[in-house]
Amino acid sequence: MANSNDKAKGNAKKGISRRNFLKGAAGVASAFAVGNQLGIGGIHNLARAQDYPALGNYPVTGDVVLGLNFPQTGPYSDEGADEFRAYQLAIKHLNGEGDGGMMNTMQPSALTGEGILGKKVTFVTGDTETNSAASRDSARRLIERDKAIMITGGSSSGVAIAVQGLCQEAKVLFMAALTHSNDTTGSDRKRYGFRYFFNTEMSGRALGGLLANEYGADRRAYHLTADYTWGWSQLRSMQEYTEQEGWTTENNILTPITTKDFSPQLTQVLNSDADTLVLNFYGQNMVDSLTQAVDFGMRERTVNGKDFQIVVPLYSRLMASGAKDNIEGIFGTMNWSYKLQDEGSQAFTNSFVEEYGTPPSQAAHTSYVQTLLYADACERAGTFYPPEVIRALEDHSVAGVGPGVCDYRGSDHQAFHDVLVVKGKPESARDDDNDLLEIVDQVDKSVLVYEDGAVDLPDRPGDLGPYGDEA
Amino acid sequence: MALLEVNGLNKSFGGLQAVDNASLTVEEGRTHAIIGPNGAGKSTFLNLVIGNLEADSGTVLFQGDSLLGLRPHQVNQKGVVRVFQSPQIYPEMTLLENTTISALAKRDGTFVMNFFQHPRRRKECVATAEQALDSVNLLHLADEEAINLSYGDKRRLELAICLSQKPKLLLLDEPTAGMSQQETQSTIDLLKKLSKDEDMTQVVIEHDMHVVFSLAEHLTVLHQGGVISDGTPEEVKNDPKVIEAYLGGVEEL
Amino acid sequence: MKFFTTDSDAREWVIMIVAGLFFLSLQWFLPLIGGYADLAKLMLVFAILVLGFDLFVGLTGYLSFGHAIFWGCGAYVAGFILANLTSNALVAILIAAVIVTIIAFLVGLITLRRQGIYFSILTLAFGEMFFFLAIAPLTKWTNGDNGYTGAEDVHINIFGWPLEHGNLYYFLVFMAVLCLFLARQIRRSPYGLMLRAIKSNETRLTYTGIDIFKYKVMAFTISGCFGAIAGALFLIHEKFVPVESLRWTTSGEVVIMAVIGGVGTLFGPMIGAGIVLYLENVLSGETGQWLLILGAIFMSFVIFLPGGVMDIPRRLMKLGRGNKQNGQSDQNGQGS
Amino acid sequence: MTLDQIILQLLTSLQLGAVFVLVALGLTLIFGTLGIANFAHGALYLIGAYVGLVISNSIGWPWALVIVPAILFLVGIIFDRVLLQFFYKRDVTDQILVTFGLALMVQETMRWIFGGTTQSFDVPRWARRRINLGDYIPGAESIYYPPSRLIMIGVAILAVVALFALLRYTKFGLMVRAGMRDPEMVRYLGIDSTRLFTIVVGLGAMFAGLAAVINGPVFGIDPGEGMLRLVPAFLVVVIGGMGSISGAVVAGLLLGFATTLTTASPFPQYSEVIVYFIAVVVLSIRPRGIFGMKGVG
Repeated sequence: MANSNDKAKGNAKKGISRRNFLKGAAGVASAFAVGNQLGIGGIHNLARAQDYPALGNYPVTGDVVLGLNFPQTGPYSDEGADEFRAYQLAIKHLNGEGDGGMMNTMQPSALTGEGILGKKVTFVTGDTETNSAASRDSARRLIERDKAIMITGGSSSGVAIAVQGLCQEAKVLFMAALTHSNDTTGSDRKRYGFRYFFNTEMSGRALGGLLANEYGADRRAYHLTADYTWGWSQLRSMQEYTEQEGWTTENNILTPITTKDFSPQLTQVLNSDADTLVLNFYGQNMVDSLTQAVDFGMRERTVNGKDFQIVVPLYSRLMASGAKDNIEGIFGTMNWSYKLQDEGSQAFTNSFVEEYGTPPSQAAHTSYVQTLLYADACERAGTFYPPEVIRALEDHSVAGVGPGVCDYRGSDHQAFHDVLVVKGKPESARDDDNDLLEIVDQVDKSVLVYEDGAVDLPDRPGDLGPYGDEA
Repeated sequence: MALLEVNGLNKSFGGLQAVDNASLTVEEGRTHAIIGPNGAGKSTFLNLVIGNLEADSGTVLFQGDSLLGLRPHQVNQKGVVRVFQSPQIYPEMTLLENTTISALAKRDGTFVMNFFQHPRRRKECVATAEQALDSVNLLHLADEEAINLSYGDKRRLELAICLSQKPKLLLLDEPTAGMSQQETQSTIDLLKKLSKDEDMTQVVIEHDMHVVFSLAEHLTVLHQGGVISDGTPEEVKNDPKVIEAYLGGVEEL
Repeated sequence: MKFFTTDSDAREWVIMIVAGLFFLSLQWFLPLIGGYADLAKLMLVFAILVLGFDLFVGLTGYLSFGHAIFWGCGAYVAGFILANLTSNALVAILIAAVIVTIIAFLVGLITLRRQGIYFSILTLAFGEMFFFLAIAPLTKWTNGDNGYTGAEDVHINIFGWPLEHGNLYYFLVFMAVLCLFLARQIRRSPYGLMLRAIKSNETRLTYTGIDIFKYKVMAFTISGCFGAIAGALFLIHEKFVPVESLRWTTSGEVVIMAVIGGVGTLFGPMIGAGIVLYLENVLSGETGQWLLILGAIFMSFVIFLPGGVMDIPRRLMKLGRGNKQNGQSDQNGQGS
Repeated sequence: MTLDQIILQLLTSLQLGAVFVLVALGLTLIFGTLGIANFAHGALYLIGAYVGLVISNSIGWPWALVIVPAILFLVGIIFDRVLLQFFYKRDVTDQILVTFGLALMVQETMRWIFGGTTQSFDVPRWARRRINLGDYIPGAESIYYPPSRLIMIGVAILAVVALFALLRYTKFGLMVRAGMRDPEMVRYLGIDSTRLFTIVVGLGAMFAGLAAVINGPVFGIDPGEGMLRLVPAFLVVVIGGMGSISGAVVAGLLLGFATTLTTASPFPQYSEVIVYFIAVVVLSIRPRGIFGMKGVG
């Protein structure tokens, strides 16, 4: 573990020093190139016979710069570090180094292993600090100063939505990494934003039936919900899909996301007739609430003759490891796991383990896939011109990046693919530090697809906005 | 005519009766000294008059209006201006600014939102401020920062700050404390001059008997919060109660 | 104080022109040192906020830890106006200023009853109250943790003149100069003189017949108005309001900016805003420890150079002249 | 409501109050004696928590409970000698700024060393064993309550009692109380005020460390925790009346109960706001706080 960390740090340093070099060069170049947009770069592009006008950071002169905007400090910095590993791996593979990973399994694929459209891929990094203001500032810097043609990363919906809006305005593509809120491809969807990760609606659909099977159809659920849009939508879908199976909702408590001590909320649960607790929390909120719920003896509780149960709609490795052995036997959903046996997942996992000595998280997987999908779209479009790349991504289906086929829906930019229902492993049954969850079910895509617009906030229907090349 | 009339003033802190049924009358144009040993209640008395402390009972009339219940800035606006024992000036500002503030306060009242007029253009206020500086012989330093002044000059500056308000009644808390012999004498001369030229009423609280007898036309002696003697300097000097209170302290004079 | 003695409008105009040119040059200057043009816009917006902060804190000496309230509320209100009422930026700024000024007045009425430490803590508490209101109970309007995105698609303009890119930059320069002009006018007015007197010696001023409470509340309110204008401009620039705008971190950032620039100098804090934002946006790309570096810089200023950046020329001159400065009321730091 | 439910509500309120009070104790002690609003109190808490983390995860949490307050006492003394003493006579604003700056630096240093993610304490098995209070309380049936939280309440009570005893029955306490009432008096009494102040800062830091070790097993620790704890602690101190120990206790309990009741109300999302709301209301009515003495500030 320590070993791999060092390795990652070494890589990070390499990345930064390269960027410093780039920056110096860019600084000099821009000093001379002010007002010279149609100079050398323009001629170069004319030579390539592409007649698209300049838009955002198009045309690309020199190397292709990807803007990696992930949390380097703050509570999600571990997830950010894993994303960063995946991005570096993806860029390596795109440039034809390493074993190629998923580039060998992706179907169809226009990737060549010679960068993107024959240009070498490089990157610059920014720190989101898991703070929407900071993430916008750093994205702006990646776009304006470092001329990134695409921005990717993030580990929360707040950041994704904030950066996505900025990217729409700047006409630079945003390939979101970890964001689970419906809003990212719902009310706040953007033409320039794409999400591979699943969302609360899909979590609800995946969990509902299974919970009824496992725990029976006559449960009384008490919900604790993070009081922001992600929490609300998670609550809504959990309520809808468990009630569909016959559960009743005892009560719900909205909890400010700044809460650390959940004892007042848990006291309410203990003082109620509920026999199931649903924790609609993300990140540290989930770790705290679950740990404290277990401390309050909820696992040993019986209500009306039923064993008390806890459900965590969304799992991530960070959350699972933070909550330690308290996750034992608790159901939740995940977008992907390194234990998946399909060809694409295996190719990626092997190549990641080879590089870093530790299996990738779902955050790493999403980051990797998003980078490859963007590169592939550019190749298929034959240009970096953003509107064309967007059109290439919209309604595109691809296999071999995970289980089954993944469809990028054109009308809301949400990717649909199989997702997983997982269960926390007891400490004794774990193989190693990363082996926290076992896959219970791989839920088929067909169950998860919802009607476009069904998850938008009632008073705020989503609108993708313009491509940017409209007359 | 009586400018300030205090009647039956009381103030206690916990069990301690700091001011005990004190009364005095200050005639217009006169220099009136309040003396008494340490802890006699002089400062408390002053604080009650000026509105810094709330009296338990009694009346304080200034030109026939009650001062009790008014806050310090309101008392000041009536024309009762206090000079502190340790000099209260605006150290980071120039001398002229120091005195101009008072002149403006006198002219504009407790609160004015005047954003767009350079103070310099308030010519009459600046004139008053300069005049006040001149009267304490500090005009030549008008553009200096007050923090750079000597202790004696700081006290004189404070006096100038008060004078630029054209006070009706000047309350001086030990105006010469901490001063050199020479500075003390010039302050005495200055106060005398103000009293004579401007016919300014002054109430002086003082320890230094030399100062008291140089300045005062009327004396009130406080002891344990109460007035034990009141009259001209000569009368007070010979009052046995005073001698007793000071344990012979006066005789040394 | 030079300003007192040299009552020259011409000099004010020269300063305004120089400041304006300086602000204008940021867009060319910043890219040369690793920044980018849009960073200049952010600097101008923050400069106005910190200017407002300094107008209160620098003049009265009361340390406010709640200026995020005005900034955040200004941004939210401007957002609501632009999303629902009009796309005219001036109207949004005006309404935001009016509403936030009222908020500032009410907050001032309560917090300014106490002095020193109490005031700082009370403003901190008020700020956190607004933050926690925005992040949970008022999520319906503020969009909580996701940040306010309602005005994203609005084509903001001033009577049809689109307020984007270059136009926005020139408008921000204009606003920054205007605010600086107003702030300097206020400082050298009789009113400003009273505020400086509050900082210098509250007791004396009280016994000079001034109701200092009213002056303080008024100054706080004006300061809030500046903050609201800055907040509204932030929204116009970003078309987004992060909920952290209301948090103490923002208030703390403002304090740091002002201290580094030089509290009480009005122009200094504007420079301080630029310095901090430069570190935050450029240094953060180089090292994850940029906040530690910022903290160290801030501490050094507090301990060794309380006059801030604006005090450096004076200190250098003092060094140059040896210790001969006694009696010279050289006030490069405090006065200009 | 059944007896079980009422007891659980009470315990939860008490425990929330205990967290508020423990952090506020050191703050109000330093304020009362030195007149300094120590914005670095959260930083002291942070140092205590991380030292506690290292000790808990190597030799065990009970050791941390003993060692951390001792270490923090030393940290407090160093903090006072190296930095704070030079600001005794400085302007209030400077005191706030320098402690605020220190808070920022400590927070970032901790982030540098330990990373930004939340770290959890290893807690001994007995502290995690779930116990049924129903077995001990007559009339109650089953109240499962985490021992770690019982310890919070217990330690908070002990700390308050100990501090009261120290202030009331020792010579040192007499001097501190004299200093709280009137800083001038200390000088008149011929007490070496510098040494007194240094020890008080050490004590304040000690309480911060104690709070951190007690909170650690339940909340874990991340670099943002310091400031997160500081702001409500300040509220407790000002609501109670600056420098008043009993005020802090009353205010802490008030906020604890308010939070619990709000969570049980139809408006649970106000559970964090309520604390600030109470502060504003109390201070609007009584600017000096509940137990505030006239003449202080």
